[in-house]
Amino acid sequence: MNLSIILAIAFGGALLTYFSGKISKKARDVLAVLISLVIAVILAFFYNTSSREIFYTGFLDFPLILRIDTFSWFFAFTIAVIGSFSIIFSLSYIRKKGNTDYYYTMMLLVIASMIGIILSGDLVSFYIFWEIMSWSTFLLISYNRGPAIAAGIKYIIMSVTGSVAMLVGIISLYSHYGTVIYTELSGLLYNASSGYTIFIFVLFFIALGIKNAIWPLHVWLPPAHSEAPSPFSAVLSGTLIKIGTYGIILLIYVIVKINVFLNLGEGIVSARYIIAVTGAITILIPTFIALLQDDAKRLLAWSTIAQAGYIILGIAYGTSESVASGMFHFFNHAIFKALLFMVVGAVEYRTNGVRDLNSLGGLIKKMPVTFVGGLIGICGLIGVPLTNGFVSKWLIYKTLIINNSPFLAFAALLGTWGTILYSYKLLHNMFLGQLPEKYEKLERAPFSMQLPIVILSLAIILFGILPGLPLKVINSIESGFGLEPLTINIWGITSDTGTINMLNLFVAVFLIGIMIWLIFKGSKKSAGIGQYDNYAAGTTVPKNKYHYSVDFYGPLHRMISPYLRDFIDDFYMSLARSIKNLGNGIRRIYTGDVGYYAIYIMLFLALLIFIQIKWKLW
Amino acid sequence: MVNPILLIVIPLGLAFVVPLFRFISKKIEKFIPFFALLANLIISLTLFPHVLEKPIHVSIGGFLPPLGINLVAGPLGILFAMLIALVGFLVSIYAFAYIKEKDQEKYHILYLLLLTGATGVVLTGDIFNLFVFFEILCISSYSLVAYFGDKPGIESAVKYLIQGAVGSSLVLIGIGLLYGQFGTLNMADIASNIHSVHSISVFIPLVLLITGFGVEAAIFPLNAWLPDAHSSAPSSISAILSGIAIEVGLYAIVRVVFTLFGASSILTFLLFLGVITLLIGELCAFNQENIKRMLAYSSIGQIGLIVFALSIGSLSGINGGLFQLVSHTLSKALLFLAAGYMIFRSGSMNISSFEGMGKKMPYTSFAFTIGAFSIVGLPPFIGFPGKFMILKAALFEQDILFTILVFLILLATIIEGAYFFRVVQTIYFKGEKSTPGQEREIAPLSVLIPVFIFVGLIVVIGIYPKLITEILESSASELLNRADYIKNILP
Amino acid sequence: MRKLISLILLVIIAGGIVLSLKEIPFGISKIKIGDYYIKKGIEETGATNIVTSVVVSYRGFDTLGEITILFTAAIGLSAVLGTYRKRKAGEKVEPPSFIVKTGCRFLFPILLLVGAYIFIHGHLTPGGGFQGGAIIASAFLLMYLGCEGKRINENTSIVVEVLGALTFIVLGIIGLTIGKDFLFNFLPKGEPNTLLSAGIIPVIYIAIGFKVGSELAGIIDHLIEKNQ
Amino acid sequence: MEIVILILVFLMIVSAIAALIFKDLMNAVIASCVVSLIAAVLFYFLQAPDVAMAEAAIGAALVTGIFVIAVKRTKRFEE
Repeated sequence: MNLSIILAIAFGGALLTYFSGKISKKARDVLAVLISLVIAVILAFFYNTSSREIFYTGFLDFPLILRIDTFSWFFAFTIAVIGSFSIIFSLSYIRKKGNTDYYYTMMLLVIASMIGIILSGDLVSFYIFWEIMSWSTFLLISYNRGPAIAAGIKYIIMSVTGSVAMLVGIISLYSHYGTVIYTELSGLLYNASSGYTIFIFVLFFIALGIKNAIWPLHVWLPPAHSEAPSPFSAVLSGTLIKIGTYGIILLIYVIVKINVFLNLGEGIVSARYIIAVTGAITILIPTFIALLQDDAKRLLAWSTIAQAGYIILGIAYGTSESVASGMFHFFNHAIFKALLFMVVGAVEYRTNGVRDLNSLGGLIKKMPVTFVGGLIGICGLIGVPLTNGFVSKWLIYKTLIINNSPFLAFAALLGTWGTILYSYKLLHNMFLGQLPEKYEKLERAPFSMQLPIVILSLAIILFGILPGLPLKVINSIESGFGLEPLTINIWGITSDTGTINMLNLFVAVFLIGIMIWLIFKGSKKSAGIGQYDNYAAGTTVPKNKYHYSVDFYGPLHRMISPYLRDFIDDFYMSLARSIKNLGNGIRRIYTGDVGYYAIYIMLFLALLIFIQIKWKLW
Repeated sequence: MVNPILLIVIPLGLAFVVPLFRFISKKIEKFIPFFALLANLIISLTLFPHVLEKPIHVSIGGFLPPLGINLVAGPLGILFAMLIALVGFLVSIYAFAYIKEKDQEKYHILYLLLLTGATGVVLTGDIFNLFVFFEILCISSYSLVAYFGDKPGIESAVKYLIQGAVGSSLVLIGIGLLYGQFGTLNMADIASNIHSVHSISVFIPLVLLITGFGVEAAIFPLNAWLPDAHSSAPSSISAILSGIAIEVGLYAIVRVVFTLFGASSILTFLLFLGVITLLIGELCAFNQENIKRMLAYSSIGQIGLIVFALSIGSLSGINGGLFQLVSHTLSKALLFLAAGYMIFRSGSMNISSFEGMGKKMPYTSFAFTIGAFSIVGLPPFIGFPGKFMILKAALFEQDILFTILVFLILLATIIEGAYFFRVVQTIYFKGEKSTPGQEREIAPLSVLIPVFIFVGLIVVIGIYPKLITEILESSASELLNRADYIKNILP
Repeated sequence: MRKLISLILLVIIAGGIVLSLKEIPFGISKIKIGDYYIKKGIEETGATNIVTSVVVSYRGFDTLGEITILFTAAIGLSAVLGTYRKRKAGEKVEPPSFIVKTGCRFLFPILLLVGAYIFIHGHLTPGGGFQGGAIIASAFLLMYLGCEGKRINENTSIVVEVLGALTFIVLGIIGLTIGKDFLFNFLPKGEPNTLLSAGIIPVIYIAIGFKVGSELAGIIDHLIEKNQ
Repeated sequence: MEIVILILVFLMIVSAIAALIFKDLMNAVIASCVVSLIAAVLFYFLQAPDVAMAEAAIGAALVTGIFVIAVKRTKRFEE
């Protein structure tokens, strides 16, 4: 089967969806789901194959190439699956809003372009799909209007900034080596001066780092993720920013090659450490900013940045275990972050757009399935054993500790503590505690929302107990990169420095669970308290006067918040303002007085003549 | 084979005939530009394959050059002629519904004359003849800017006229000096006698011509007329001015610098000038609230980019510059046309008055968005290959200077993106979600057809740039191979 | 300050132009195309007035362009004035004095005649269509000054204008259709120094004379009759 | 002959400057008319009768006439 057929289906399907929406709404919904599923299914068939084809020769003199190998399959398949779940989730979510045709088209376009990026075999087609992804995302982020407009403009400006930097990098590579095809480029940088390699690195990292929201380039992400429609936030957080991750892996391990990368600089100032430390900072700062958020989606957005930090840290660290952890964490994060955004989206849907954690609460009885999804999601996010997040985090801690990087390890652990705090806040403030009166009539989430939530929750458990499934794929990717593969089995990893076997763990946890259950069963029953039982301090508080969720972690909040303002964001905003002022200043050249204009013309001419007579410059 | 002179004579003759139609029917006159430009489009398309093989030379009145005047229909000339005919043709369809003022007849005459002048400039092989056609172009655009007869229109037309007249007189002095020195007006003949521009007596005419044509080409600091003129002209004319007129000015400069003088030494200067023009244009557009002024400033920026690309002086640089020129012509014409109809509906040129247009005028808004994305240089639209080729040409110089200039260009691109995306957001996402009574008002067909042909071209060439790269390459080599140009005309 | 700057700039520019002019030999027949015209002009075109042979024949295409410029200017002026016509109420024009009136009436036909003479004899004597047309237009200017209330018929002037231009173009196209170049002088050249010589040159010049005359008169008409 | 031309050139420059200086625009128009007339004469002396004729007809007559109309319709005195 041809790779270009996938793209044809993806892009053609996006357009077709728009026009079918003009005919029948039902047909459009079915078509959108079908297309996204078909892409995922076709991609599944490409498992463990590798092929390469020229799909288009019309663009200037570049033959545009598509290729698939395990590396790109892994990313493409994850993206396609998360994408189709998001579309299923959208079915009821988006029904209340307008412009549904537009929404589905853009959603499919984003997915199509992401798959295009992953499948590209050369940098030019990579760039083309990258830009299509950028603008289609832009058009979707602002879909909700209001604050989403500022979010969209911030996103697209940063995105364009990144992509132009990358374009320079691509063309510079082309002008040096005469090719943009990965396979031909790979290893060519071996002979390049380290200055040039760093130049290329910086250019690409601006683009990839912006997309991946690495710490000083992250500012677009919190508003964009929180203001976008929730199913799209799932795509954004789960997959779109991972395109940046993909690009970084591609750059380091496919184009530059691992040995060149590891030799770039020495010790603390090596590229490897700089990127890893940036990753660590990206874990730390956003984690604690996430703690301060009162908006559920904004909290998740900051959490996304922090988790992306883990991935970068793992990838840049450059040992086979750390890379495996980075890629595995990418996979896990795609699952649980998409899940969490869907959970928040379901709540938002039923409460008519409430995302404020201070005013929600107690929804556990009203939306039980959603609650369970949220619980499993945060377990994965924290890295509780038996969830997939545990394995990837275990790998990264282990690597950092045995390789003598205490600071990085400390950052990673501290990040996890912060993660526990904010994810508990998220779950508690939405589902636990008292139920506000206005939500008493709340219904369960519709089936089309519950279905992806359930499937993704199961996936978290599945890959938590059987980590060998994705690790097998990751292993074959790593051997493709020239890294030493891990020894794995279906239950986990075995190595000299530490073995992880989920089967044992599973049994242990199971037994402990039974013991706890038995203890609870055997001991005296504690009193169950209803959701409205607000008896405290000797008196009953009126139902709506006191809400436990408000000002959660208040003291901590007041303690750390002064240090955690987003200074970077302020910096960018002042940059934008000064450009604006500069523009206004420059516009004063055009005074409106035609006399001056004539003088400009004369000045130009006289200057040229004067210079030539005086210095004979030309 | 068709004689390329028809490209000039047909629209010119028809322009003269238009006043006679008042004795027959007032309804016919608006179709005259349509047919004239259709004919031009067909002729230039039939000439196109011939020209790729060998440039066509036509002498007028039976006098061989350098005695008489000759036309040179090389790839570059036909490329421009095609572009002029195409854009002119589409805009003339747009004008069916757009121009409703009482003196329609005069609009159509002036419109035809403007395009005739532009075609003449790009086809002629005689420097004075070039000046004559340039004047036709300029004078008709002065009066078209003031066509609505409102105060800002008249004011900006007068400013345009003054600056244009200064420029034209400089050109005339330059031509006079050239004639005095070389005793001929034929470009090939002059070119064969100019050996270097180091001598001040050759340099002075060169800078006079660059400055003079630079006024029309809107190079900084000669471009002060442009924001006023482009914003107060009727939108169809803004499209032509932005899409054709300044490009023709640029053609004149390029022709003079490359073919006539072979002045590669001045290219470095033009390189910097281009980047400065680009930055100033984009910075001025950044915080602009008036949509047409914004588009006008953006045209300045684009011209700067084209000047930069052409001044790289390599084959791929000129190639990229010409591609960007085509892309700018199509995209900016589309933007002005789409914006024009939205202005017509909302009654204001303020960007904030476009709120909710995405619902009210879905097709026009869509077209505007495509144009904006194309100008910013996003794939798969025509702006992307253009920008790509320019960057490629600049970085292939492998020079630290070019790398720095490239970063400045990209900075300008980001600024450009910022303000265009802002407008796109305003169109689609700002304002009340949907207020009752907001009916969809779809623009008339005569507006939608040209707008969507532009959209189609932008997408098709954006996806398949090879459609035009062949003629661009031979145009670029025509510019660089000065000796061939001379040899072809003066065997 | 502004004046000073302008002055300095102009001095520099003028200096540059002077430097360039120094290289140009005046009065020496180094102008090679000019030499050729003088030597071969009469033979090739049949027009005794070399200037005319250059203007209408060698560089006839420029002339076509120039009348187009004039046409453009006239149309543009009328388009702008046509829409921007503010009526000033109560503006009174003083009636011309008797002397002016008589003088104008006396001069009007003479000027018409002179103009016509000049453009008809354009290929023989100095002058031609442009000059003749301008003189005719100044005759109309006198008419406006001297004879109150009289004005040219707009439609007539337009028809004359259009026909003049069309004659030029049609003559050009005839040259093209008989297999030669545009504006080819296809009529017999005749005996130099006679009225009926030089092929299409006098025809074109007469057409130009009419066109220029009516056009300039139209411009004057537009300017004067603003308050209609 | 030479002397005559020199005087004419001098007169021409004087009237050109006068045209710039005059505050009464009608006078300035007349002065510029004089410039054109002298130019026409000079062209004639330089053996360019065609140009002389054009200059006389257009520069001296028509342009002056149009300027007079323009001045009458706007303000007569420069501020």
